[in-house]
Amino acid sequence: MKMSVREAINLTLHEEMARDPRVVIMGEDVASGQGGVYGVTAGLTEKFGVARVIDTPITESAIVGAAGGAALTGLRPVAELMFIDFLGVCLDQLLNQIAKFRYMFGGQARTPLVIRTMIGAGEGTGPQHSQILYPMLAAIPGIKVVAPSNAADAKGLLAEAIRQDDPVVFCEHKALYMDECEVPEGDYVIPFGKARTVVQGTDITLCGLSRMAVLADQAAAELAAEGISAEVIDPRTLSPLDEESILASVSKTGRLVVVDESNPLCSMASEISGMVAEFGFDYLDAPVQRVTAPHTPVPATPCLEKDYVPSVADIVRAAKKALAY
Amino acid sequence: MKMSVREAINLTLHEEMARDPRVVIMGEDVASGQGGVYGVTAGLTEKFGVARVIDTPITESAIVGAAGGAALTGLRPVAELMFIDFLGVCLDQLLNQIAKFRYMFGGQARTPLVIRTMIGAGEGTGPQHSQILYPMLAAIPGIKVVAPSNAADAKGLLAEAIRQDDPVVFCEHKALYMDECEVPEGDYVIPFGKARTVVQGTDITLCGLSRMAVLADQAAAELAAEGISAEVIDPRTLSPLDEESILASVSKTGRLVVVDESNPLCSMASEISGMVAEFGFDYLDAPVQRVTAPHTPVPATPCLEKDYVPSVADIVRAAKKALAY
Amino acid sequence: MDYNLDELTRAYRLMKTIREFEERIRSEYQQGKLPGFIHMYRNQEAIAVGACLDMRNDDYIASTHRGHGHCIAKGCELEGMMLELACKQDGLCNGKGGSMHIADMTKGMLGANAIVGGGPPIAAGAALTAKTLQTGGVSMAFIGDGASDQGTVAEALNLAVVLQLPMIFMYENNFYAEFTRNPKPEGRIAERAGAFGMPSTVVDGSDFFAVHAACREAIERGRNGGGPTAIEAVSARYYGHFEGDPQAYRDDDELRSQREAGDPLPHFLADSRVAALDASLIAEIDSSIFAELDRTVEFALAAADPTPEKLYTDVYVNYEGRAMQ
Amino acid sequence: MDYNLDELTRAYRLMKTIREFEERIRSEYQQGKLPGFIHMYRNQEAIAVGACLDMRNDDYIASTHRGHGHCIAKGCELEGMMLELACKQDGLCNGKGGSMHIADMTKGMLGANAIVGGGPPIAAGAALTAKTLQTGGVSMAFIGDGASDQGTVAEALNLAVVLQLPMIFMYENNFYAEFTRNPKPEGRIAERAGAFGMPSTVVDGSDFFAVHAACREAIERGRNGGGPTAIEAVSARYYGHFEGDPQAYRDDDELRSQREAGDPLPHFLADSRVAALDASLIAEIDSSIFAELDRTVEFALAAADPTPEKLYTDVYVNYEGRAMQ
Ligand SMILES: Cc1ncc(C[n+]2csc(CCOP(=O)(O)OP(=O)(O)O)c2C)c(N)n1
Ligand SMILES: Cc1ncc(C[n+]2csc(CCOP(=O)(O)OP(=O)(O)O)c2C)c(N)n1
Ligand SMILES: [Mg+2]
Ligand SMILES: [Mg+2]
Repeated sequence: MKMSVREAINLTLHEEMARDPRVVIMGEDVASGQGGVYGVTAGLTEKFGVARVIDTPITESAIVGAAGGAALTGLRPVAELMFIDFLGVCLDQLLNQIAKFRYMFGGQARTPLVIRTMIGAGEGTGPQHSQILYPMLAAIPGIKVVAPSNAADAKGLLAEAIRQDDPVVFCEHKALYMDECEVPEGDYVIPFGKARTVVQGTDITLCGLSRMAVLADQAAAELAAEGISAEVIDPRTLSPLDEESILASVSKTGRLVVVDESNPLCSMASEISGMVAEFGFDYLDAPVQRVTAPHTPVPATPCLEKDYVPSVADIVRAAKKALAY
Repeated sequence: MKMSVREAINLTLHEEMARDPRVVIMGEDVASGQGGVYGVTAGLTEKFGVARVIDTPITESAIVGAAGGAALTGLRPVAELMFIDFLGVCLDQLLNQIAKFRYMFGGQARTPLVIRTMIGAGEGTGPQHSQILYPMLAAIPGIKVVAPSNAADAKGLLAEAIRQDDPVVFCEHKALYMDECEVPEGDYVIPFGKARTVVQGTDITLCGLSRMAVLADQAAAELAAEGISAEVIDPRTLSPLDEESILASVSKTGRLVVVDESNPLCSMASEISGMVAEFGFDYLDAPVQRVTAPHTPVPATPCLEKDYVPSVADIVRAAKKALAY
Repeated sequence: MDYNLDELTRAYRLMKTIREFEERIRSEYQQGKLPGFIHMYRNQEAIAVGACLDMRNDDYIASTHRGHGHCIAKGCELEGMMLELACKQDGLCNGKGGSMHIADMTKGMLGANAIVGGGPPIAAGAALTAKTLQTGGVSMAFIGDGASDQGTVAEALNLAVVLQLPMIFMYENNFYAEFTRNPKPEGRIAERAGAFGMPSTVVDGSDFFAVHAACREAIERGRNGGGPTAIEAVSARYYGHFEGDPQAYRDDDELRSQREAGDPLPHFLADSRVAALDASLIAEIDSSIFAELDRTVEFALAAADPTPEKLYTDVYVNYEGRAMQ
Repeated sequence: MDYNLDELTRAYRLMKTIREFEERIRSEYQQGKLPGFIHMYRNQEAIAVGACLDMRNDDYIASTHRGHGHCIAKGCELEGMMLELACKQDGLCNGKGGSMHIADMTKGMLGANAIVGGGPPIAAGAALTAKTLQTGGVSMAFIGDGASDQGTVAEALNLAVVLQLPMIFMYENNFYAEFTRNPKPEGRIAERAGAFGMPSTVVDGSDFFAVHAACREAIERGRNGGGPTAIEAVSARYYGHFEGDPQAYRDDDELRSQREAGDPLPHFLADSRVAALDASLIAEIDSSIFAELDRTVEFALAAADPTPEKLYTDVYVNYEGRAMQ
């Protein structure tokens, strides 16, 4: 069935809540509002009631921390952190509590918890509502990070995230919510740590994260028009990362462009670049190109914001640079 | 004069407070206590009074945020975040406020602010008091990150940090506090973005961050005993990073080991590795080796903690691997 | 309290300016001429104006996402504001802040804030500057009813009490946080703040005179070393959370009666103290406001966008590394 | 309230066990036989025991850095605790948590916490589990006077009120936060919590009966759907902040009188209700405690360390990537 990312997430929440009574939803405006600013949780209260779809105050530490405590004691919460930018006000509960429960308690704990959160620029909402920030989370041992780029992956990965016994941060790019594609019906689960090959190719690998996988796909089409065969890889989960698929692709193409909307330093682009430089050194015929946002905040003005976000043209340019090497 | 890192920091705080009446110190136990758990701020209250050496409640968001607000309006605060692990409870004020003031206010603001904080493992204090976490900060546009590895650098870099008009996080590795070396007397300022070449060498470059520069130095000595000439680079400031010096060294040696006590993913080790793989591709005769802590929390038990922290032996092993390539 | 003609004129002019500024940008926004999110302040005008009327340029305010009224009350020029809302180069923040991050350092306006609860720690820092440099200045944080729950607010309350800061916690209870009615009874917010150990009071936020009297007392207390004060001003939100929110969650009767009861302008004009403001004077003020708005809107919409290189400026005062080149 | 012999015996045994457990580990620590930081609970024993005496295994507690007393009161076995404090393989947390992160899921002990204020949101989540699954369980957060300022605590208070959670905020006011005397007057903490909209009370924390009566009421309120309660128990700290802190900042007279007045054991034994506990029974209990401590200390110190591969286990339930291999 064709549906949008927003619809796929909403559907999956319905299915997983129906499947397991321990799944609860919590967050700001998720229930009595209109299912959040983008309506992603719409209809859940009507179906499952306010005991399982819980409106919280605007206190992200309490939301995330309580979700952690609930997960530790038998629920399977899906908590919403409205924008990932709000990580700043609740990081401790993820970094020092939830991520570490299992390890520091010597394996006693399971923390089956999903934090759904919106990422990304493109809506003119400025420096505090447009960040990516998943590198901070991918860096944390004990956390898993997922970033689907289309509706089908959103469904399969969210179902897997909710059924996992580890804490997962599920990053929804807000500029993708309305993107539609065919989504498998019924029970559909995508295992973590398995990249998707969006396009097969032989000349260069384009590895795009989250929405950047969509742009990499467009860039591959442009390159194809010029006779260049680009392979496009969407890792889908950032931690765990499917290093094998990326390395296998680079072993074939010899060239890599990593496309990441986040700021450049200590990013997933750096991580993937460093990883390939270490484990795929012999495959490389040219330096890995990192295409990222610049080392600046996200400007509010749309005229600068469009330059801030990596573009198809940036990807094509980086690919050609690698190919010309 | 020979002094320890702790003494050098204490001395610099005295000097900078005497030099500029707008410099104030704030934090938990900095004043009426004994100058903090490690005595780093000892004696300041007696000298400068409680109006400029300010004990705060245990509320890191308020400490960091108030330091930010004070910096924005005319003071030059040096705030203490006791352990960098507590970043979790105050990240927003750094990430979304302080780091972005200047940019999002269109260049109107200056935020001359230093956050002093302790990093690192080795004291048996377990998962929530032993982290490195500077990659999260180095990733943030608008923040500078400094990590001295000895008393002389601590003095020169702290003086520079306090005199800068940008927000700086100053990372003090607690296992270095008692390390002594010669420290220049009088006004001594080290510019940011200038690495220090600890040892010159020709066969391989060892780039060590914070305390890992000390271990890299020791590894170089071990390698020298085997006839291997290792160059040791201590970047000293992580953002800005002196990429030129690292690249220049690799252009000479053709091989690089990056040593970083942080967890591996999206780390400074990844950043430097990715950077060299991109801009120093032609120099490299072997894959860049990253020596980091594993992707695990810091265990409390000293017997595992010692394996957690990269060791001299780990560095030597990585160097030999690169050399054998 | 007695009011002279100048005070009454200023109060009326400011409230009316806020009202018409907002109606005007609302209409421009609906026509798609302004980017991002905007949040209307209608029916809370008496709060901003009552709060700021006695303030000087070296008094500070930290605002919220709903900040236009605070800006105008604190003396920001309409032209700079309009340019900023249109995200133009010569806006108060060069278009990089937009509505949610608008700031004016020359007026002591330390920024709107898209992080709920982000402002109070910053305002506490500005109060610390005033106290330390003995300027006699005060600092005020505006805080929504929803924001009042945020941990940062509690921390700032406590810090202000402990350090006896010249600070005012100006709560704006408009009954809603986004789409969710705040469950707290009226007065609970003031009671909470009071329990931290500061004088606190509840006022009718649609009554300029009530707000102003409470703020005058609080500001004087602050200037005279008497420490912080909390004021809960109650006035229902008129429009939706942001422009475009149809408020389906609010029932028509509630809305109609709250809108009428909460309008500060008739409330003000009906007060016997305002007799001195005669109809012709009001007409004159009104027409000058409309003329100014016409001028600034036209000017702002025609003004230049930031040039592309501005994406990279003002991240730091200076940065000694490649990431900023 | 009436007490039967079993209750009195349990109360005495637990308080005495905490006292002697701590004296014993203190002496082992001073001999260098235990790693890390440890924080002594002496003179607060009546709080933990009064708080937990009526609790079941499906009631939860979230503890603090000063958590040994809470563990014992909640029913953790001394052997597992002692092994954990010695950081051994068979400790409650396999030695990975140590004193500051000790936890026992089977007993509803959700962890000591080295992040001040880290526990209350987690405890709120456990209360949410109890409420959602209708177990009749309650959840309690222990909170120091210093921790009471932390924003997370305010957020948890508010969440507990809004969701009417079966939760108890058990404040332990021992007058000090590290080396700094808490400036809050006695009772301020309870007043604050009360102002969030829950019943709150102040009790003498050295009086088991006072603490227990307040907690029994609070627990029953929670079990019966009556929502949260706050209790401020006051009892001065006996030893330094952590073992090794000489408390130079506390004057001898203050210390002597507080130590004597705050000892809960004579306080308990002098109560007429305790007459039933005769001297021989007490002697029997005491000697069994000493015997158990001798046994567990000997056992723990001789026990096996975690084997090296344990560094890498229990970060996740399962992880599908190289980072964990
Ligand atoms: C930390 C954080 N959490 C959530 C949001 C999303 N958000 C923006 S405004 C708002 C409601 C704020 O309500 P209130 O404080 O009452 O202010 P009002 O909008 O009524 O003026 C929310 C939840 C945010 N911007 N920041
Ligand atoms: C977030 C955070 N800030 C600071 C510290 C350092 N610290 C550890 S214990 C402590 C004092 C806590 O005082 P209180 O809550 O009164 O508990 P007590 O030690 O008296 O039991 C401090 C500041 C910490 N561990 N976590
Ligand atoms: Mg509101
Ligand atoms: Mg205390």
